[in-house]
Amino acid sequence: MDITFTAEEVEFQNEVRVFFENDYPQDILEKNRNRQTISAEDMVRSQKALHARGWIAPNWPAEFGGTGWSPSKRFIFETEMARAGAPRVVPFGLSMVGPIIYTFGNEAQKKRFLPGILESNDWWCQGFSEPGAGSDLASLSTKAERDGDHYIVSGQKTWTTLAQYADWIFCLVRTSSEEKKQQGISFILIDMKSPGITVNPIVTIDGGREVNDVNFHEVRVPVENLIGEEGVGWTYAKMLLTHERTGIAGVARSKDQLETIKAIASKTDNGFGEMMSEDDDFLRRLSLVEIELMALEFTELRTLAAVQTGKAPGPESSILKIKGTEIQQSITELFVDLAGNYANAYLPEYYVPGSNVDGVGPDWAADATSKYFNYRKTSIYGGSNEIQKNIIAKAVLGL
Amino acid sequence: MDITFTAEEVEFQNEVRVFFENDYPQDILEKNRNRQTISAEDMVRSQKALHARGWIAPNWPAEFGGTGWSPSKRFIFETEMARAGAPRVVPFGLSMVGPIIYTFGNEAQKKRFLPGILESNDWWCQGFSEPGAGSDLASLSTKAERDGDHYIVSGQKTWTTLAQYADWIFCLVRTSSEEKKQQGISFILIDMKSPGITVNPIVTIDGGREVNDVNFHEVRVPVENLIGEEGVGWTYAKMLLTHERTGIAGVARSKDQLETIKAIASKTDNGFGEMMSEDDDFLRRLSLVEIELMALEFTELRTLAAVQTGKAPGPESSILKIKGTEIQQSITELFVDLAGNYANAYLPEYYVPGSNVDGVGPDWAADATSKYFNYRKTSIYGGSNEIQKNIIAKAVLGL
Amino acid sequence: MNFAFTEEQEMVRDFVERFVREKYEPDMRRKIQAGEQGFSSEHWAMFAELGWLGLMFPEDDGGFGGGAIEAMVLFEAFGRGPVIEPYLATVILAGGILRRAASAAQKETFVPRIIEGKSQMALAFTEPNARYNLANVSTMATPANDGYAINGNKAVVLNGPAADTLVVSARTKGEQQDPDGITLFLVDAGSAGINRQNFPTQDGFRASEILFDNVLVDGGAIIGELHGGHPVLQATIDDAILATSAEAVGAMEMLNKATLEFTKTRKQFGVPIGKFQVLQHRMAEMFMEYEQTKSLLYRATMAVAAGEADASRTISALKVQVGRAGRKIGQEAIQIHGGMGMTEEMYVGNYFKRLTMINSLFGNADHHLRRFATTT
Amino acid sequence: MNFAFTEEQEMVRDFVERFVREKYEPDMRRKIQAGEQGFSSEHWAMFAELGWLGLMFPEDDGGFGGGAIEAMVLFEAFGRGPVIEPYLATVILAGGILRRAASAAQKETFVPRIIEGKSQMALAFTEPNARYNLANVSTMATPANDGYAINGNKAVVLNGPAADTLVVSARTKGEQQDPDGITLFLVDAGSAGINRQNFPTQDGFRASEILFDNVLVDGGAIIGELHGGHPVLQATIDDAILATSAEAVGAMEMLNKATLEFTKTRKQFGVPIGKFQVLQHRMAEMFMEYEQTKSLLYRATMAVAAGEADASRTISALKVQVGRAGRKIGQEAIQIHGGMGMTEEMYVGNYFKRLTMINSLFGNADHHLRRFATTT
Repeated sequence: MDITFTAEEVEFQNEVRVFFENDYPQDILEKNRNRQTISAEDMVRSQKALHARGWIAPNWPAEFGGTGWSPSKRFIFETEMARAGAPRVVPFGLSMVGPIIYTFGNEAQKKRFLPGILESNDWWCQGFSEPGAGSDLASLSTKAERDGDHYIVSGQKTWTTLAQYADWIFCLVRTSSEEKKQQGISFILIDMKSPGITVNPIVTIDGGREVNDVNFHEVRVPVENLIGEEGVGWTYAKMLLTHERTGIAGVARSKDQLETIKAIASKTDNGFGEMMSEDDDFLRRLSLVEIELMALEFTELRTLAAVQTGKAPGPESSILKIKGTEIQQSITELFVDLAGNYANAYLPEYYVPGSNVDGVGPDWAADATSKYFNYRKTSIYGGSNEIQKNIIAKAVLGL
Repeated sequence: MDITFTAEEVEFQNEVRVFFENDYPQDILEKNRNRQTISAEDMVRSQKALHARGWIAPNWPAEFGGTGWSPSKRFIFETEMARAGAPRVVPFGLSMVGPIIYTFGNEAQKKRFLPGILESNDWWCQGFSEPGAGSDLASLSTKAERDGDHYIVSGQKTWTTLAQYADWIFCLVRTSSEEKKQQGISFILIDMKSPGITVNPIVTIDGGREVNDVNFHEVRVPVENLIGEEGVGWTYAKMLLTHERTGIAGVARSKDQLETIKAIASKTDNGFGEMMSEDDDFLRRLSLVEIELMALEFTELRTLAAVQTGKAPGPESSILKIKGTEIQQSITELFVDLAGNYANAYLPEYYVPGSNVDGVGPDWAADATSKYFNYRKTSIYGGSNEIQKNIIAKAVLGL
Repeated sequence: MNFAFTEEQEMVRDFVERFVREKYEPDMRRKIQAGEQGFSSEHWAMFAELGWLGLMFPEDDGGFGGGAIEAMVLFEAFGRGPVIEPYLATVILAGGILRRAASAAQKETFVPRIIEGKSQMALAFTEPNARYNLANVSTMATPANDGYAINGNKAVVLNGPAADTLVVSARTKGEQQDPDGITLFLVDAGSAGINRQNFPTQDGFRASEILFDNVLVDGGAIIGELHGGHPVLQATIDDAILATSAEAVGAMEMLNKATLEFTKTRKQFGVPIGKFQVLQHRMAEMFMEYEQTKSLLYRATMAVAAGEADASRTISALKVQVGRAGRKIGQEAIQIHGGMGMTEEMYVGNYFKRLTMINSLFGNADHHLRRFATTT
Repeated sequence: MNFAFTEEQEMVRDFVERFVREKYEPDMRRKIQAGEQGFSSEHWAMFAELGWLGLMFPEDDGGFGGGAIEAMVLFEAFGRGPVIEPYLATVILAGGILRRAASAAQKETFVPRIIEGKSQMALAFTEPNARYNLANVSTMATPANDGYAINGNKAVVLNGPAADTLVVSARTKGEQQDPDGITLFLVDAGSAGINRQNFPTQDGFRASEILFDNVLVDGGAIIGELHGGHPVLQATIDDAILATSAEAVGAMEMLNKATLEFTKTRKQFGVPIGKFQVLQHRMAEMFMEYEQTKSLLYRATMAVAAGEADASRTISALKVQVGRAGRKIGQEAIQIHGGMGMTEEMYVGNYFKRLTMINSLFGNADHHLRRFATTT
C-alpha cells in the first residue's frame, strides 16, 4: 500500500498540467473560471482537444481508442482536469452508449459509431425514461414494430438531457409484448434527424431547459441499428445502471468546488465581524462534506483498483452514485448558505456570455440557488438513489 | 388560543408544589436527587402517597378513580412531578392494564382489580412479547387451553419488565389456532404466584436486570380472568399500541433532564478553558434536542386538547412515542458526551444505596453510558418505532 | 392555557382559505408571477376590501387590532397558495415598524393608505455584508439641511420595485455592528438619489438592490427614537419570522398532501409507489416534521400573543425547525415525485422553492440555532 | 499509488484473523472478561510467541519494523473479536512513546520486556478536567533529590490495573494548557505514592484512576526531551486513533454481518425481516458507512505510512467518520435486532459498546471535527 505517486505518475501529472496550460482551448477555461455558460459548441471543441491528445476516453479499453490508464493515472487525470477548470465531457456518447457499442455491438456498428463518438462529431442523448415509467424502466411502452428492414418506432421518451443538440439517441424500446416485461425490450440507435421525431423542452424548477420530451411518431429505424439481440436490451441497459463508470461520483469536480467554496468563504463576511471561513457553523458543515468526499475519493480508488486486479466492477459502485450525488447536492447547499440574503435573487441569464442582466450581490452567487434546485435531479437520474439502494440490498447484501 | 395559565391553573400548580414539598415522602425525592437507585418498595410508597392525594391516575376517567383533569392540569401535574424529582409511576398497572380493565372488563373484574391498581397493592407486569414474536405480536404462540373453569397456559413470554416484583401479569395468549392469526388471541390476567410460573432475568447490554423471561408450564388460570371475549384480545391489545397515554412521550422528564444537563455543563470543563455550557458544539447538540422537545411538548398538548374536545385519541399519538423516545435517547447521548473520558467507566452498583463501589470522575457520570445503552430499548419496546411509522403510514396517511 | 381559535379568528381563516383554494390555482398564479408587477392588483384591492390589510393595525389607527394569532391564521393559508401578493413586505415589515414606533402624524398619513390598499411599502434593512445581523448597518444618515442625508446600499429589499414608500434603517451613531445608533426613516421611494435595481426572487416575488446617494429627508422622517431603531427592527423581524413560519407550515402541508396523493396514484413495478415501505416511512417522517413545526408555530405565536419574556427565543427555535423541516420535506417531496417533481409544470417545486427561501430570510437555521443557544 | 498489501502483511493478517476466528468465540471471551485480570495471559504469551508484540518496534530494538499498515491489519482483525488483550495500551500507547522518544538505555530495558510479553504497560495522559486536550496537564513534576517529584491525578488510564510500568505526562513548566512544558516519565507502577483505583470499562477492558502523591523518580526517568513531551504524545495518540479506527472497522464489519444474517433468518409477519424494504435500505446505508470508513482508514493509514504533512488532519477526518458511522451502525444493529439486540447474550452488544467507547477515546467526533476544520 502506498499513497504516494511513482516517478512515472508524477511525470504524467506534469504532462496533464502542461496540456491544459498549453494545448487546450484557453478561452474555455477562462469562461469556466468566470462561471460563464459553456455552449454546446464549446463542449465539442473541448472534447476534440482532448481527443487530439488521445485522452478523450479514459474508461475505454485501449483497443477501441481508450487510454489504457491505471487507476492512479485516471485519478490524476480527473483531478487535473477539474483543477484546470475544464468542463466535463458529455457522458451520453463516451460514458454510456460507447461502452454499450464496443461491448455488445457488432463490428459494423463499432466501425460506424465509435469514431464519431471519440471525435465528438456525433452528439448522443439517452432515451430510457418515459412519462409512465420512471425508476421502473422495465414498464416502458415505446414500441418498435418490425416492418421489413426497419423498425417503426412510436412513443415518448422524457427527461432526455441535451436532446436539443443531439445527432443520435440510444433508446430502449419494446419489440414484443408477449413475454415478461423485461424480455420484450430492445436497445436501438436512432438518428435524431429521422422524420417523425420532435423535441420539446421541459422547464425544470430552476428555470433551466436542459431536459426534453422526445416524441417518436412512426419513426423508421433501419434494423442494423439494433444493438445485440432483439429482446435483450434490458440486459445491456442494466450494465449502465450498475457498471462502474469513471467520474460517476464526480469526486474531482466536487473537490474543486470545495476549494472554490473555501476561497469564497475567506472573502465573505458572516455579518458578525468574521469571515465565513472562520464561522464555526459554516466550517462544521463544510468539513462534514469534505470528510465524506475524502472517504469517497478512496472508495472510488479502491473500486478502480479492484477492477484492475481483475475483479468485476460490481454493484458496490452504487455507493459512488449515492454518495457522489449526495456530496454534489450538499455542495450546492453550501453555496446557498454562503450567499445569505442574495440566495433569493433569481438571475437566470446572468452567466450567459453577452447577456445584459445586471448582477446583484457577489458575482459567484447568481446561480447558487438555481444550482441547488437543479442538482436535486442528481439523486433522481441515472437510476435513482432509491434504486441504487435496492441494488446494494439485493446484489451486495443478498437480501 | 392562550398560552398562559388561568388563575385556577396557577392555584393548582401551587397545590401540586406544596404536595411534593410536604405530603410526599421526602426521602424518595432525596434519593432521586442523588441519583440513587429507587427500590421497588420506594416505588410503592411513592404511588401510595399519590393515591392518598387522589392523584395516582390522571389518565383515568373520574368514575373509575381518575382525576378528571383538563389537559392543562395534567400538563402542570406532570411538569411539577418531574420538577420535584419524584420517580415515575410504574406504567403496567396504571397506564396499561387499568384502562383495559375499565374499558373492556366486566363489573366483577373492575371491582376486583381496579382498587389494587389504584392503591398500588398489586404490582403488574406485561406478557406480550415472545421469543419468536417481536414486533409481530400476532404470531405469538403461548397457548391457553380450556379445561373446565380454567385455562391451562403454557409457553414463554419475554422482555417482561420488572416481572421479579410482580403480583399479576396481563397476557396475550392463543386460545385457538383455527382462525387467522390475530383472531385466536385472548387477553387474560394471571396471578404470578400460580404454580408453574418461573421468572428468569435477562441481562441487558448495560448490565441491567430489569427484564425477564417468564415461563408458563401448565399454569391453571380461572376462566373469570379472561378480559372481554375469547379471541378478541388482539383488539384490546391494539388499544395499548395506539392509544394516547399520558406521559408516553416522557416530555416532563426529558425537560427535567435537560435542566440537569445544563446545570452539569456549566460546571464541566471542556478542556480548552471553557465550560461545556459555553462550548459551541455541545450547545448546538443540546439546543437541537431542546427545540425538538419544545415542539413535542406542544404536540402532546395539542393531542390532549383534541381528545378533550371530543376527537378520538388517534394514531397521531405515534408521533409522541417516536419523537419522545428519540429525545430520551438523545439526552442519554448528551450525558455520554459530557462525561468525556469518564464515559468509559463501568460502575453498575454505584448508585445502589449502601453499595461500597467507589466512583471515579464526577458523581453524575457513573451511569451515563449504561443509561445510553439501556435507553436503546425505548425505540424497540411499546411497539417499536418502525411499527409506529407503519401505523402512521396506514392509519394517518392511508397508505 | 387553551388551543381554541376565537370565532373571529375562525372566520378570517375560513375566508382566506377559501380565497386561496378558489383563486390560487397554478395557472392563475403563474400568469400573475410572469407579469411585470409580479402580483395581482385585483387581489390587493380585494385584500383591502375584505379588511385583511387592516387586520394587523390597532383599531385606533383604523385597523382591526389583530395580533400574532391572526397573522398566523392568515399566513398559514397564504402558504398554501403560495400567495405572492406582498403582504409580508407592506403590512408585516414596513407596517410593523409604523405600528410599533411611528408618531401619530406619521400613522395618520401612512397607515390608512396601507389599509385601503393604496400604498405599497418595503423595509430596507439588510445590507450586502451584514448577512443576518440586524445591528450590522453601514448605511449612514448624517445631519444635513435640518434633516438627514442618507448614503449606503440596501440589499434584497423585498417588494422594492412596487414600493412607493420605504422604511430604511441607517446609522446615526456608533460603529458598524453597534445596535445602539440605528435610526429608522420613512423615505419616499421616488426621492432624488435613490437608485433601485429590480429583480425577481427565486420564489416568484420581486426585490430590489437599493443605492442611496445623498438622499435628503427632513427631521419628520424619523420613526420613533433617534438611535433607537434596533429594538423596533428586532421585534418586527420576529413578527416576520412568525408570519413566514406560518406560511411554511401551510406550504409543508401542501407538499405532504401532494406527495401522498402522488404516491397513491403513481404506479411503478405494478403497484402504487405508496405501497413501498421505504416511502411510507419517509412520508411518516415528513408528517411528523410537519406536526412538530406546527406545534412550535403555535407555541411561538402564543408566546408572542401573551407577551412572554422568552418569546424571542421560542421564535428562534421555530425558525430552526422551519429551516430544517422545510429542507427535509421539500427535498423529500421532490425526490419522491422523481423526475416529475423537477419540472416547473408540477406545482410542488413552488412550495419547495418558497420553503428554501423562507429559510434564508431573516436568518437561516444555523443563525437562529446560535441565537437560541446563546440566550436563555 | 497502490492498494495492495505486501506478502508479509497478508501473512500477518491471515494469522490474526485465524486467531480471532478460532479463539474468540463469545463464551471464551466472556469468561476472560469476567476474570479478575480481564484478559488472557495465555493469549498474551501467544502474542509474544507469534511476534505480534514486537511487530511495531524497529528491528534495531528487536522488533519487526512494522508501521501504520501493519497496525491496521492487526487491529482490524482485533476489532472482529473484539479482542480484549491490552495491546493498545502496552504496545501502541506506552510502547509508541518508547519507540519514538526513549533513550537507547531505556529501550534496552523496557522494549524487550514488552516484546517478550513480560511487561504490561500503560500511558497515563488524561486528567479529570482535561477532557480531550492533550496539552491540558496539571500533574506536576517538580525537581527533587536529583530527580523529580510527581503530584497529580490521571484519569481513566487504560490497562492501569495490570501495568507494571507507567508512562506519565507531567508538567515541568508553563501554564495548565501550554503544550510546551510537558515531560514524559517512566514510572514503576509499584512506586511509593502511587494510588490506583481500578475499575472495568464499559467495553470490558480495565482502567485505573491514578493518584500521584509525591512520587519520586530519578532524572533517568525522563523520556525524550525535558518539556518536549507534547509532540511525542500527539504522534502516539494519532497512532492510537489509527489503531482503534481499524478496530472499529472490524467491529462494523461484524455488526453488519450479524445484522444481515439476523434479518435473513428472523421471521416476522410471515417473512424474513430482511425482505422489508425499510430494513434493506437501512442496511444498505450501514454497508455504505462501513465502506466509507474503511476508505478513510486506508487513506489515513497510507498517509501516515508515507509521512505526509497533513496526515494528522486526515486522522481527524477518520476519527469523525469512525465516531459517526460507528454510532449509526451500532444503533441500527441493535434496533434491527430488536429486543434480542438488547440482551447481553446476543453478541452484537459487545461491538456496539466497543464502537461507542472508541468514539469517546482520544477525542470524540465533535472534537476531531473541530481539529479538522481548524487545520489545513
